[in-house]
Amino acid sequence: MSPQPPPPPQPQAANHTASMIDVSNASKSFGNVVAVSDVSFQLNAGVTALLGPNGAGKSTLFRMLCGLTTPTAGTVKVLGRDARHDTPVRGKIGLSPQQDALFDRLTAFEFVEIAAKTHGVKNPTSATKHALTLVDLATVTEKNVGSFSKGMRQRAKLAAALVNDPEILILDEPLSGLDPVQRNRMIELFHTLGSQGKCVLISSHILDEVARIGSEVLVIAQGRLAASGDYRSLRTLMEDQPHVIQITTNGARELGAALLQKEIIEGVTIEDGSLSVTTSKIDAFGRSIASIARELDVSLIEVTPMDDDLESVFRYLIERR
Amino acid sequence: MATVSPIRAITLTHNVLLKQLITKGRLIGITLFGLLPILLGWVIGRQSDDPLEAGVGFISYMGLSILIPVVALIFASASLGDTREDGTLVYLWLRPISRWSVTAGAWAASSTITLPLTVIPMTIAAILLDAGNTLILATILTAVLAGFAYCGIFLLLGLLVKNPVIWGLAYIFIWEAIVTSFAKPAAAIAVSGYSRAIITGRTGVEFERLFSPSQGTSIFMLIVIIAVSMGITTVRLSRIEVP
Amino acid sequence: MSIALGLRKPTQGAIRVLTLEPIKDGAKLRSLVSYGPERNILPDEMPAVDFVKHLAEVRGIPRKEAKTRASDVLWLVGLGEERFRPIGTMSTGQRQRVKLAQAIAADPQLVFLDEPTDGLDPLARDEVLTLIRQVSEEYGIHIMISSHLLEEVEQICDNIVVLNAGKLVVAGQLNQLTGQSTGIEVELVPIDDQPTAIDAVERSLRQAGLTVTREADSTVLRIQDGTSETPADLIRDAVAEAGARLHRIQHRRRSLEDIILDTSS
Amino acid sequence: MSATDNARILDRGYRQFDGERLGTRSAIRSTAWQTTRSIFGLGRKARHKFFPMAILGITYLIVIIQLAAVFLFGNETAGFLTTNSWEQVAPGIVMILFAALVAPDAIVRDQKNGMFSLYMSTPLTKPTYLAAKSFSVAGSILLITFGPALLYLLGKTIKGLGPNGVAQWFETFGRLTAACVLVSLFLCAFSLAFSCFTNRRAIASIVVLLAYIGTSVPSAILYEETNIGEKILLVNPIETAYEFGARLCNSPSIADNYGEITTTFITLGFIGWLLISCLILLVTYQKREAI
Repeated sequence: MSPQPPPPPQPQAANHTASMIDVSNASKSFGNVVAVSDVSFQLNAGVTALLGPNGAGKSTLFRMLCGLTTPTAGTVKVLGRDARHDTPVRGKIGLSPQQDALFDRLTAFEFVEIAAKTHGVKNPTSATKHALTLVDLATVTEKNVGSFSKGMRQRAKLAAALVNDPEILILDEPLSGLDPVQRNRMIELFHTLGSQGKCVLISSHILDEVARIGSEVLVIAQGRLAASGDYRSLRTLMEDQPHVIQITTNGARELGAALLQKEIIEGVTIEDGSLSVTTSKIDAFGRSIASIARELDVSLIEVTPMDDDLESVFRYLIERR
Repeated sequence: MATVSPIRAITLTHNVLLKQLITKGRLIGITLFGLLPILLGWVIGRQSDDPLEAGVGFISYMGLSILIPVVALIFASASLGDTREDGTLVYLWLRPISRWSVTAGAWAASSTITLPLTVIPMTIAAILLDAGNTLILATILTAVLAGFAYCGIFLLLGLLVKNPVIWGLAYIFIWEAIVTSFAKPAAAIAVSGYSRAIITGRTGVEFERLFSPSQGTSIFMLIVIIAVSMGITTVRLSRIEVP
Repeated sequence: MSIALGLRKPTQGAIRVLTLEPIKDGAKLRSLVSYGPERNILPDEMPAVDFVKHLAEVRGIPRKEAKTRASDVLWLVGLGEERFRPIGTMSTGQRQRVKLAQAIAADPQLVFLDEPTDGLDPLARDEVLTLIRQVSEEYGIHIMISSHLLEEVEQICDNIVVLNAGKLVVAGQLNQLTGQSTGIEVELVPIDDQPTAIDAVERSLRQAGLTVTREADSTVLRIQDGTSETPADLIRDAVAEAGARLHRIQHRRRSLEDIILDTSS
Repeated sequence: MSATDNARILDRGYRQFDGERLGTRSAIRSTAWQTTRSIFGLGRKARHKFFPMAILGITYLIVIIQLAAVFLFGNETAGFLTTNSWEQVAPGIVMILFAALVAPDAIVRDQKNGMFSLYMSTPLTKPTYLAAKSFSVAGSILLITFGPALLYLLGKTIKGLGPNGVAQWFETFGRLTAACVLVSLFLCAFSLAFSCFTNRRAIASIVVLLAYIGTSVPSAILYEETNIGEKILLVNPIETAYEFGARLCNSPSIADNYGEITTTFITLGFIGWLLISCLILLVTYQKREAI
């Protein structure tokens, strides 16, 4: 089941001023445990996904961005300023933290409203209503947040992060605990926010969703930045990983032999009628597969690239280390 | 981008933290705890021949040195301490509001809940002692001042250590109760020393004590203690590792 | 799950688990069934092997047998070397394996796992999912998992029950409910030397009588199924004709997500 | 001679268990043993062992020193070994302190580390779970009540100061055992009941002690100050139970004001508090979600 392709990546806002998020050589260690070491990247408007195994330093990086903790080396700038000491810029950041704790004795409305008021939002009540409808909590505004399920708490956190219409949105696993319908709605929401010129940074473990959210990724492993950019171009950069393609056809043997003979592919395995080929010349393969099949009068029922998806890119980046 | 005015920030922090502090368990427990001084006040009132002297002694030992500090400890150490422990501090910290208004809001919330739960039972006890109005007024004044001061100290304690209740109890029952009775400089920073000085000053009942400042200095020192502990809390808040 | 375990009485209707009535003979049922709790909360200071042995004993396995089974099961879930370590020192992935180990130590006929991959990163999740699949296939233990992730369910489950706000949406065998082809997707790659290749392919497919849809300047052509019996050859010839670079031909199968989105809208 | 004919590859895979499954009884035994291990910190870091072990150690140390004194320096120092046996059970305050440490460790930890919902998914039910926990807690308390008394009894018997005649000896021994078991069960129920309101161990111990102070101080004051009469003393659970033990061993009352209360009222007070504790425990756990 391949995800329907994500929208084309936002054109990088070509403003010369400092990018919305600017991290240069940031490191963070707790005692002698290095959580983040020498990470540098710049982000502008649009949606970017931050990926990495557990304990790779994602949450620490997020906390540094919001100024919740200071980097031991390097600098972290949000909208050109340091969120830890610059009071006004904290009004432009919307954070949905990873931990599950909320003000349990407040109702959903009160919880989001307090976020609106402490952000100095003009009319907090309507902003709160709007935020709660965005996250599909309009029907339970008067219920105590403490009695909410994991998914509802997650949406309450999102509403609180959105209520002040921030320019920077930092969401730590925002979709965990949500059901498929809500997840789709949230993904659309992130798209619109990204296209409205906000800088949205999302961490997630569910790669199928990340691929739908956007194709811009930052991959962190053992505290270091492993890769950044569009994950499809990352895949093409990995020449040392040949592409694996599965072909369902009625002439597996003939097609395999022809492709081998024409040196388009390096390896082939045939399993009950379906052909699995490995090739590092993906361009040549793409151009010639149809014509070769036509010559042999062999029909191509399905041609499926097996390791082009985000999960394979992620696996190659993490496991290769 | 609007930054929120300090007064508004203080009231908002106060409202949120107050709601979080009021739990059924704490309320029932502490109101029951408050009945004890009332019962003892009534007993002493009936029994003792010089109620004023016995009353001042009882109010300063039972009320000012046990009831108020313990209740203040439970609420003030939890107001910011709990938000750091469970991770909700970020919802007050990552806001365009100044740090000191968060401290002031937390201090106000702790006082709003601590004072009624301590001053009221102590005033009733003072009345039951029927040793005249001076004692009742003195009790109210000192209880309120002591309440504010203890809330300040334990608010700071909540952000300094991992389990503030244990350290707070050590402060109340070891530092204030024992150490101050033989080390003069220790008494200089113990709230109970000043609150005792104020109540004895106002009621004219004298206790032979190591350290007896005048009423004026005592009130001034309590205010200094409040200001200093809120100042350190604010610095601590801006330097803290927010979960 | 708590109703199936006999921990909560259904307000109406009846339930049978392994032919037993959960409320009436709860104790007997719960010695044949076991449970992996949702959140990752486990006794941190307890060594993993003691934790698994103790729960096996409580589920009715004699002491000596429980001791050997605990070690065997921890080896099987890949925690052989770490089995003496306290659970608190383990990663989220390892803790999920310990939960799985305690669930199968008492040789249950049925295991309930509540969100077994919650909080795991993609690699750890795949390992746990393959482990769960292995447990049900090779060890002959029926497993019921609850999950929000449809891709995960489609990856390892045979049957599904979909609930929405407490009501049943759909239930049945996965391969019957999903998999019907709902059209073919042809993805091409833009190439400089043949800029018009993709349009050419689209045109020739339309001429061949296939209904083709394509979003604005997208490189994916969606072809409705069932119009003609050999769309594959038409596609192949169109692509070869235009000299376009083929990336993917895939039958769009009706996925679990399509079912849920259809039924809930 | 082919070496391969005795070569075999053994299947190390998963083994079914087709032996006979033990019932709830073995589940209770295993849970009780596991709880006792955790109470005395076996299999856990040393700092968990400190408090319960300290109190046990001190109590037994005092007993051994006294007995050694009697054996070394002859009978004159045996004055304290009075004929009746209830006197030598550890004083009430030590017992409630020990119970306030042991009970929270047994049930409060299960709430925080997920074990409670795991236990509920086994053949154990809420009542059998609480029974298993009570066996462990009562057993530990028995260590501190029955142990010292038994040592004293043996010491007296060897020195010839014990009850004369085998029949009397067994009667004293029987009464002592019954009293210690009942008082330990009482303490177990009381401390468990007051430690199931919170999921933090330190707070639970404080609540148990406050429950003791909250009942004993007012009842003592009201007895002194007003003329309600001696029955108000029954409001104090620990001294009532302690007095009940004394009455069972028909040894002198623990204090003269308790002496004024008739045995029937003492028994009623004992049973009343026992029922209250069990009620609190069962109702709180009944409301608790299993998963």
